[in-house]
Amino acid sequence: MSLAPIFDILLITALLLVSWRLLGNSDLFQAAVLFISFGLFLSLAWVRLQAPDIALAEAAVGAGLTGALLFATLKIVEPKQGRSKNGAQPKSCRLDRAAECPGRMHYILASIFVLGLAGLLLTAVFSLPDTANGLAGLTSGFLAQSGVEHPVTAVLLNFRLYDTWLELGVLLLALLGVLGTRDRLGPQNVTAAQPPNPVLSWLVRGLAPFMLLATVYLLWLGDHAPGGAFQAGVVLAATLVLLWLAGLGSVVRMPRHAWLFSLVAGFSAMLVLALCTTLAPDAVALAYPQSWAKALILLLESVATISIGVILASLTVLVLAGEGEANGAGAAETDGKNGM
Amino acid sequence: MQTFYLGVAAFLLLTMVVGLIRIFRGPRQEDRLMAMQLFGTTGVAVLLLLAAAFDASSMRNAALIFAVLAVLAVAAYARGPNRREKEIK
Amino acid sequence: MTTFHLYSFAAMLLAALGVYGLITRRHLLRKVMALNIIAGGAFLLLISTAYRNQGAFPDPVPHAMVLTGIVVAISATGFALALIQRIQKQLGQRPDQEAGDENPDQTETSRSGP
Amino acid sequence: MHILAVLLCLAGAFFFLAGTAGLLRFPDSPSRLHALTKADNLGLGLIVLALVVTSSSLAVALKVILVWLLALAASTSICFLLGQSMLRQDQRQDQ
Repeated sequence: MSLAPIFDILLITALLLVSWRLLGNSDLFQAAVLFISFGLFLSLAWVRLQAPDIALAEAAVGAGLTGALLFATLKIVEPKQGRSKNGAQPKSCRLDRAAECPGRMHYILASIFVLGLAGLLLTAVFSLPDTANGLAGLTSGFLAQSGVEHPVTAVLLNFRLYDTWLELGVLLLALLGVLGTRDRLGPQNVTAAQPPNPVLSWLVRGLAPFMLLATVYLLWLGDHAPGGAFQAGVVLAATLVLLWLAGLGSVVRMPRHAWLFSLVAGFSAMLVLALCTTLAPDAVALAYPQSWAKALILLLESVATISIGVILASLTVLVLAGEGEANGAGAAETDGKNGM
Repeated sequence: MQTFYLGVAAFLLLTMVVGLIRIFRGPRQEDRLMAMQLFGTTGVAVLLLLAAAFDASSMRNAALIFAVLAVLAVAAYARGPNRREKEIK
Repeated sequence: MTTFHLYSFAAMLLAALGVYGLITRRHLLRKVMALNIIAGGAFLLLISTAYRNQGAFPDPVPHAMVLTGIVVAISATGFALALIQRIQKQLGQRPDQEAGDENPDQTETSRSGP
Repeated sequence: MHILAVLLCLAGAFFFLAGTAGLLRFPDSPSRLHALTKADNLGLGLIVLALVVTSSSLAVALKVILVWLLALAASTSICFLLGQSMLRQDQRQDQ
């Protein structure tokens, strides 16, 4: 296996080169494309480091959702970019606005700070021992009691369930934040600005069943192999966004009650579980009885998948639709707009 | 055979690194997206090869998702001008 | 130099590069990307430690943390981008405003790294 | 069996190399798009074939083929979308 270091060095070169150019060059569109490539190289790194769970999630997030979010925002924030045939001319700091440019001092100070930081991190990284066991031993010791066979799922849905629970809360908060920047209360009736491309609709019509199947498959895999609620949820979100882009039914056509229900389902399911486990005699919060573990985990995972998928899809669709349509098709929705 | 697969994967990774030049140079936005699309396909090939080398079937699932979801970014790009853009013009 | 050291070294460089970008780049979109690069560095460090801590399987706890981290990062990015769109709207239709809507980043790549 | 897989793999790698070379060397965007669509689909196809030949089970072989088919459909549509977007911009600029 003497080829592995070559692979590693190439991968690391690619990661560093991409992030360098991403922050350094002047064309924002190029930066967006590089950012997607960054996600791609990262997921190769996850595979190399034997973290297939993360590679699955990164494949959907890095290659799909992030790219869509960035391109949509670029279209709104920099509408003139990409218009010209030869690409946007890079703009440097103009002389008449020199005061606005970060001065040389700014760069020198930043460099000193970052070099110091890098030095500290370097000593920290190289003082780490070559071998350690971490929590791998502990996890494998208790794996039999967790109700599932896949260690990552056991950690997420059993040993550190509160992490997963609060993480769903963070997702909900992010969606609330996005809704706060919009004059609407949900993604209902947000339409794609242009009539959808027929080829895209045709493709998505073909792909969507596969993707939904993949969602269920990943969810089912979760208890014995890499897969589970997060990966399935992210794939579901990407599928829903793709459906919206193709002008087919998606989160925008969900009935409002169903939409709200699927948003909070994951979080509240775990809340109910927390309440039940706390109120039961001689029980620890969020520690469920071993005999029920497998069924409970499967139930929680299914609910969490739907929540993650719908929250992320709504968030992405809202960002993709931009501000422009607040007075358009969704006008009826804006009656009770939140006071800003 | 494992070493061979790993070698081919490393070679494909090398072509990706070289292909980055097209993203740097452009000049058109579509050129950059084309390079990205080539990266996506090459990435799928690398994932499949690594899955064979490490004998890990979950990597094939990652390759599957990779193959399909590359469409998402390009579809978002090709969505056509939106309302705000027309206003500015 | 083990695989663990190689990747954690790269993770460290990525994080430092991201911090530098976060400080010196002025465009908000690029700041968001810089934040994501920092996150990528942190994830890479965690996963390389997981790769080191191998028993029967790589340490699953960092894996679980990064998995939640990726999903949190994408939702935070979505929120940040929505905020940027809002800032753009608030600044009005004048495309020559200072904050979010122009791109006064430096052209020289020579200055863009530690 | 192994020799066949090795040959297929090498051929696939060659097509990826050709695709990258075309992407870098061809003078204009449409011809680059043309080169790309051929090269990457063929390259992936050959590598998939090599993996099918050496695969341990039928399920693995079928999954690898499924990946190839999905990648084929996706990349064809991506190339169509990109070509259309280029055409639209050119027309807008000619006006």
